[in-house]
Amino acid sequence: MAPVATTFFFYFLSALTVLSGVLVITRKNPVHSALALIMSLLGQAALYLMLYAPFVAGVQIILYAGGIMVLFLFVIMLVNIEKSLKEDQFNKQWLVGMAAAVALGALFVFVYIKGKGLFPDRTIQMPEQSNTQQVAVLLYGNYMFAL
Amino acid sequence: MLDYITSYLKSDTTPGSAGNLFWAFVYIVLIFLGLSVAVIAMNWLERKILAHMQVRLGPMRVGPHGLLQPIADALKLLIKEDIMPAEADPFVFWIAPLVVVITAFTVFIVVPFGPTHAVTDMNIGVLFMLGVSSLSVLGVVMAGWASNSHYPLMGALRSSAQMVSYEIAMGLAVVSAVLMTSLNKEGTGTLSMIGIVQAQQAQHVWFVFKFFPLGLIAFFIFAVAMVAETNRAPFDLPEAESELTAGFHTEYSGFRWSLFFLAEYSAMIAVSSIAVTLWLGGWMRPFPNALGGETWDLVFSLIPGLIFLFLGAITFYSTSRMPKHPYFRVQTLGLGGFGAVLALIGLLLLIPPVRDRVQDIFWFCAKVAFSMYMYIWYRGTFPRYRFDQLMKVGWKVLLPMGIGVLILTAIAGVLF
Amino acid sequence: MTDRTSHLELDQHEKTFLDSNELIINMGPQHPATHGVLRVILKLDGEKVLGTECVIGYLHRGVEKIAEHRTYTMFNPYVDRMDYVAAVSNGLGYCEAVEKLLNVEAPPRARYIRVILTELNRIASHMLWLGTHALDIGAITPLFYTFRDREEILKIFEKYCGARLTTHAFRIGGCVYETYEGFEREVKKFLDFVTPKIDEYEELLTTNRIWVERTKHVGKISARECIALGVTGPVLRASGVKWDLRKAQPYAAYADFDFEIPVGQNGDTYDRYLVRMQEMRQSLRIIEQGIGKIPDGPIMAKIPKVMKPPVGEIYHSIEAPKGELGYFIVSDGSTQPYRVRVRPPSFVNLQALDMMVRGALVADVIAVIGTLDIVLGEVDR
Amino acid sequence: MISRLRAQHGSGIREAVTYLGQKYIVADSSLMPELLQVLRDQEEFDYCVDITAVHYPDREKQFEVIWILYSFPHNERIRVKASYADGEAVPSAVPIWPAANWLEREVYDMFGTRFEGHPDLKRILLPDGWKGHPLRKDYGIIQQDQEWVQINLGIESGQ
Repeated sequence: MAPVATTFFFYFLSALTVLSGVLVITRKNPVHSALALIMSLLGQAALYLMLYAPFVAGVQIILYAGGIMVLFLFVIMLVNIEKSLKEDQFNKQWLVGMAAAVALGALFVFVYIKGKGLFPDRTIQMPEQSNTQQVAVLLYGNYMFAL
Repeated sequence: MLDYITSYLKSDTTPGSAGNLFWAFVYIVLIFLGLSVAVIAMNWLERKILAHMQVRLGPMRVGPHGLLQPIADALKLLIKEDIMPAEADPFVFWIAPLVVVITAFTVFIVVPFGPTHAVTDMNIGVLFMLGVSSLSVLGVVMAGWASNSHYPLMGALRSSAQMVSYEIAMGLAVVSAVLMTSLNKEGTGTLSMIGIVQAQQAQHVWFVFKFFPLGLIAFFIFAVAMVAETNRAPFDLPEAESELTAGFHTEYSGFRWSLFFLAEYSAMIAVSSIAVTLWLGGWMRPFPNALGGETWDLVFSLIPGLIFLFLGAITFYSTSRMPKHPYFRVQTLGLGGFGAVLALIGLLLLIPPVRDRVQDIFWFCAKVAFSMYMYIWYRGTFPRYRFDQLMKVGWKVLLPMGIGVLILTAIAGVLF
Repeated sequence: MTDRTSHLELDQHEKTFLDSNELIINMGPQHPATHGVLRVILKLDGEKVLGTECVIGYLHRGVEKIAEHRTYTMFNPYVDRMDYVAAVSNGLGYCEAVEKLLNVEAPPRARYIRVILTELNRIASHMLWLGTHALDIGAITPLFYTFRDREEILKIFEKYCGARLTTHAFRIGGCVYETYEGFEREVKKFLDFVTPKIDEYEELLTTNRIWVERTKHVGKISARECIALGVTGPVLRASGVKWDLRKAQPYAAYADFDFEIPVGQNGDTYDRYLVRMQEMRQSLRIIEQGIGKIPDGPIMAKIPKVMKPPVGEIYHSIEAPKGELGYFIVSDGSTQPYRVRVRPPSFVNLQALDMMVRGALVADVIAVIGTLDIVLGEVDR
Repeated sequence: MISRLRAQHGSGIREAVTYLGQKYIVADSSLMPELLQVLRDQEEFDYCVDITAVHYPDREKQFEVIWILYSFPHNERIRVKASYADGEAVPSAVPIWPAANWLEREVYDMFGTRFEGHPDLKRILLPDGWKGHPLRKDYGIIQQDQEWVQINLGIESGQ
């Protein structure tokens, strides 16, 4: 199926993913953070779908959103929420963390600017074969040993 | 514009795959309405069938034979006071039923009611269904936690543990069915829901009978796991009424509760559709091989219409047996009208173009209905498992069985 | 509340971030599986029960105090309200106790009628127990079957004395109602009707794998523990003690009847289920024997219009469906009893709950409450 | 049996009577926990059927506490009675028969007799904050109601 309103959905999903990511670290209530993380993971899954990688998207949903995050929530819900609400949101290492984040951001910006030259054709080719089958061929053919 | 609309009708693929957004939208609306009607009908049918299993009549007051009971219930739920516990987490409490309902409904976009009757045909169809339905556990956990109360929390813990455990057995059973699709010349299987049914068509066998008894065992594993996955009796521990009052939705009332109800039944229909698609030949009519040929095709294509006509006739018969007192006039008219609707649908299904287009859907729904009947039957027969026993069944019985079946299927696939 | 849970030794130390192992939950008084208004405070570790505390008395009506202000005859209907699912047994116990105190004996015909009605009531009580117990364990269908069949018994009661539940069927000194026209025929019809029905229940449950797994080795109690805790009735018999007051100290006309005492071996929930099912069959046997040979004669002994028992006291107990139901009556020679003490089987049996569920799971608590067959009206009085 | 007990406890056993075919012993209250222990261990009264009390406001020792015992080996019942004054502690039978736990609690609830050595003596049938002990003969039934109505509803009770 040909994608519809690609640009809009791309920006919408990206914004969703990033905003949820921000919510993960700013919410005081760990359950809310976990839910935001799930939202972020689902946004990523949708982005994979837009990249014609439905298998990766499906695995993302099953493994991360459906499996791992459920266990996360499971544990978080059993801890004493009131206690965590009273604790400080950020610890003393926030300066170091901030520095790392800025460095990483700078790297992204650098790659984005430089990358324009490195990847001249920025549109993705529609795969001839079903993407899922290609994944299977690669996994169980060429890289069987590594598996 | 007209061309755009009619282009799908001529194509032999789903509207989603054909890129026909209009029809995709029409299907989404149809599925949404159809599901709501199905859930309402299931509500009535479950109460009626269960009642007759238990030597009682079930709802009889609202409408003839209680036909309007589910509608009355729905109205009652809508106008009920919406209670939120004071200590609840409002946002999570609010969003939990939505998560459950949305996931339960989303899976239906890949359910193939016929070779062309699905919203879209994803090449990861089964994976998508399993993935999305596994998200519904999130809603359950959120509901249980947000209620900030002991019983719901225990219900949520039970249900998430249960769903996570049974998903594995379920996945293994699904994989063994998917493995069977790859037994063709090219050796390429498919995860697409439509592709799986077409593979059964090509191999001239429902997968439940393939490599007898391997297919049957895989189907059995799936059938048990799907009951557990939807938290129904005898695996209804999360909402075990006698233990946890109502489990994760104890604190919910009115409309929010009805969303859980809607989601539960949609999820039942969804997993039943997976089972039907994977093992019971999807939209294929029974006996395509033994009773093949044009004559039999015609006979089987007439069955849907005849069944509806028969149901209409039964309804007319009970209409004629209604008491003649004026007090019952509205009820008699209503029952007669219901019979007329059934008969009309029956006649409509006998018209050749409609017949050809719709009989796939009928057979699919009939198989799903059979599965739903089994759900009710279990509920009328079995006591409830205890939690440790439930886990034992999941991990010590179904999981090894699933692995065994998977390996044996692979071996059988290579040998035969 | 703090007082109530004190003996459960709750953790008093401050809770840490990851410390929420012990959970206190309230089961009841409004809970679908506590058979009325029983409140059980459970101390849980996950799903495991670490301890329980029963809070009862929500249905307390002061029956014993009421008795002190009523004449012997006037108090008779009150006893029906204690164990309301086995009202006939309650009445029998009270009437016989007062008769003993008056030193009179009911005529043989009355005693036979008493036996038949009491055994019918035992079946009704066991049926209600089976239905609700199965419902607690998750099987909803037996409930409707048992209630349908219990209805036939209630119809017989209704025809005999006009009431279905709180029958007040017997009077001090005998029975006040003669059996109605066709009583024997109808009871016989009921016997033929109900025997296959009991087979039907057993078919649904006895070999049902889930039922067996849910009940086997659940809520075990040994014979020694039963005796120490004063537990009587089917619970005691399921632990292997062949003790039934109908045989041990026969009352009414039980000495004339031939029946067996079913016993279990393991004292678990499954054995109690089997014992009760067997008891229903034995009751059918008793009724069958009794219905053929109800002697002719008066149904009321000669007792004074105004009952003034001599000064003294009496303890009389019968085998109610739930266990030993005893009445301790002290007379001061007036028309009103000086003190009536009821020894309720449910009350004493419920004491064993804590011992039976320690270390079990929450679901087992439900099963054990069901298998103890308590009626809160009797526990609280 | 009685003679054996008499030999052991002498005049502590005041009466040993059979009335209407039922045996009972009236014992001195000082004998109490030991006599019960002996009855269980030596005479095999292994089942404590009931513990109850009767209030005689005219007597010097107002409360007569009654233990109803049964012996499974001998199929025999016996009642043991002892009198206690108001406020005097009754020795608890819980160490002898665990069944006594709730029964003693009920006697305490209804009569206000304290049981010494009981692990958890508190009201059982009545609410924790209840005033008085209803099965005492001098307990005013109506006054409790009137008080409740006055406090909670602010009107005069109709009773």
